[in-house]
Amino acid sequence: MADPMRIRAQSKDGVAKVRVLMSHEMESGQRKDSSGKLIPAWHIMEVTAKLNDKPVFSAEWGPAVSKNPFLQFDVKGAKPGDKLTIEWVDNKGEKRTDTATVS
Amino acid sequence: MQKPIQFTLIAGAVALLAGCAMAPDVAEVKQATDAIVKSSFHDKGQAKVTRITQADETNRLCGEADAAGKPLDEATAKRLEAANMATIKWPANGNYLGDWKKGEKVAQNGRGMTWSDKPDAVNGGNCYNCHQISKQEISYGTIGPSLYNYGKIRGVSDPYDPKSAAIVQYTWGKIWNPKAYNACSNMPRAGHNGVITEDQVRDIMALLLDPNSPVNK
Amino acid sequence: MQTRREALQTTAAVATAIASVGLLPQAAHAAFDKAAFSAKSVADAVKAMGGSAMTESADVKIVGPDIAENGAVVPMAVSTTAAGAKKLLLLIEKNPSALVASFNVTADVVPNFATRAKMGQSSDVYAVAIMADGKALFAKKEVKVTLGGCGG
Amino acid sequence: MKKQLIPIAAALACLAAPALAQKSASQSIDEYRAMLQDGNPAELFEMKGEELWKQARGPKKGTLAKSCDLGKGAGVVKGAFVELPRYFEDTKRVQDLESRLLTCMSTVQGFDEKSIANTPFGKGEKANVVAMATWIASQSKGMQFNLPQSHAQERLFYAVGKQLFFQRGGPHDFACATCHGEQGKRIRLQDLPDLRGNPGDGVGFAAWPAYRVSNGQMWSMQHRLNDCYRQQRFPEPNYGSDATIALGVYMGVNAKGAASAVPAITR
Repeated sequence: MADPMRIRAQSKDGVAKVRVLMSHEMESGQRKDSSGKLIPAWHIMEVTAKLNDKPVFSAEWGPAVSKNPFLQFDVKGAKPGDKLTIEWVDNKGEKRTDTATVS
Repeated sequence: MQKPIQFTLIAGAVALLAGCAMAPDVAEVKQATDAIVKSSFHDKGQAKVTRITQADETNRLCGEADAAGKPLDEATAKRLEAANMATIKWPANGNYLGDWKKGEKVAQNGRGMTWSDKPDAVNGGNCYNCHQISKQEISYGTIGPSLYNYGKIRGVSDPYDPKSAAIVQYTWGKIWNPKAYNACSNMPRAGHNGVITEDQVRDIMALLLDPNSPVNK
Repeated sequence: MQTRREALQTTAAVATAIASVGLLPQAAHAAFDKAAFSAKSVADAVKAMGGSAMTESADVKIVGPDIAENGAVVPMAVSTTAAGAKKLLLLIEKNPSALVASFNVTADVVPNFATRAKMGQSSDVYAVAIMADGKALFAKKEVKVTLGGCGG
Repeated sequence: MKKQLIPIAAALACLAAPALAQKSASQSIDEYRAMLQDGNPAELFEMKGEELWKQARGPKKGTLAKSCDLGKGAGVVKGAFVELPRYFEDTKRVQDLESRLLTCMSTVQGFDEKSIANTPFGKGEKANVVAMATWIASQSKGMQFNLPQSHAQERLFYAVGKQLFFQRGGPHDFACATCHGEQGKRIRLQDLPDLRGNPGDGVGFAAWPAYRVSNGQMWSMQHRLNDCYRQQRFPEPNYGSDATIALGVYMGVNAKGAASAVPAITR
């Protein structure tokens, strides 16, 4: 199973700054292994966020996002104590969901 | 794995130095260092343990002098320089200069002879890692002096002119075995240690001395 | 610029490659637009994401370093102040496929997103806002990539 | 195709020539490095390391957070990193953070020390050691290095580390000191810390473990030293070897007073 995400969400004036680190290879599909065979692309395709179970954010990614991806976005109307849940899905169908409390 | 070695060190060193806040003595340190070098490394790829256990006299004495923080005495330095001078292989046909364009490639290439390099790969000269050479290359190191305008500064307008012979020969010798001129130079003995071939030395010579090389523009 | 036929082939090839190793996840990724992420050029990727002709605009911003010491990790941010933006795209002109990421703009988020991208070489990088009416507003900047020395 | 350049960037480094004006390049690179500071993926390894430290693991189901002494008492993490390597009475050895973790994993949890040492970097329990080292080090962030030199073995290891630092060998006659024995030098455009003294806060010994941007890996101090030795054309040091520990004592004692920036993010 994939390693957990590092999620930080800090609220200021009703907007939460969300910073996420994800543990993922993000293999580009451009590299070759030592025998010269192309290593297939393996990357996060979709990232979604929910604030207290309400979908608030989504993004689609290709393999050009860096390994161990970093993502930052701002959620409106988020208060300290709210639950922020992030989910990613990669092109092998693997998923990871983690929840943080807005501070 | 290392326990037995440290254990013997304790038996020796602690017995001698127990409770006293002095620096350990030279012989003790030397013995401990030798034991630790022997126990701490393994062969990997082409990088064998003998590369460090079988240091030649030049490397051994210079390393010890560096660690002690005082240069070699003059007689020892002269003796090592003479020994290194004797190893220089001069070009058989007196042909010192190759192709500066190939020389630039040798100078750019910093690869070869690490445990991750293929043993049959062409080795580089590592020159730009430490020296400025052509003006066009701004990614250069500063461990060695700038070699930009190397031939021009030394008045070499025609490297085949007998007037240039001394500087041409010195440059060859310096690339082949710099320890012949400065016993504890930081510069690798690229020719002497077989890092680069005689033809590669010729090409680097051309890069430095050919009036048409960008180095002398 | 690639032809439409080439684009279709590429897309098909990618789909086959994924399907052939049994990796195509079902249904989960209705949102992921394979054609857009396989498109070679900025213009083709924008078109595939539903954008029409591209117009440079001061209402869109791209933030990134002038020089990236290492192309494997280049910090970038895309934002817009234009009302009615649907998506914000991050693209790198000289990558094998230009589109890096597509962020959906909703009423719940500020249209300002940051991530890190891989760059194969020095290139112009683009932020593109796809508007509700299909207009594509963009900003671009050049990012140089150095590979540094031999130490490290 | 173009992107193939990325993974082999390190290998190509010596062949590549960025066509940039030098002065503005170094300023811009400083800006780039500053941009990377926020959101260092090393945090992912810290998280993992903290969990591993606090979990009951291994054949003996032992917990390091309860029973592993890093020099400040069983389970004490804060401040341990800036006083390592040091002498440990129980093993009668000078140990660095990584070799000490191996000892604890063996005695407390029943892992086989040797098989972990022989595992490649980034894999299996070796990756776990590096994650724990990252977390433990992060708990001393900003603290100043202050390695003990009260035990005779600690002083002996300093002296041996100094010999190793200046030891020349291999086909290129390189020593650590060839590149790190003078101030203000560089290889290509890469600045080289002078490790004979304190090179400054968060530089040299005070920067590892670090997340390496070039390959997306978390590198421990020993991984860093192994790669130095690789570039020196030396053979590879064993994991937890006395040679790398002695070098750690030499660099760490020299860095006295330098603030730890660990975990750092590097090129």
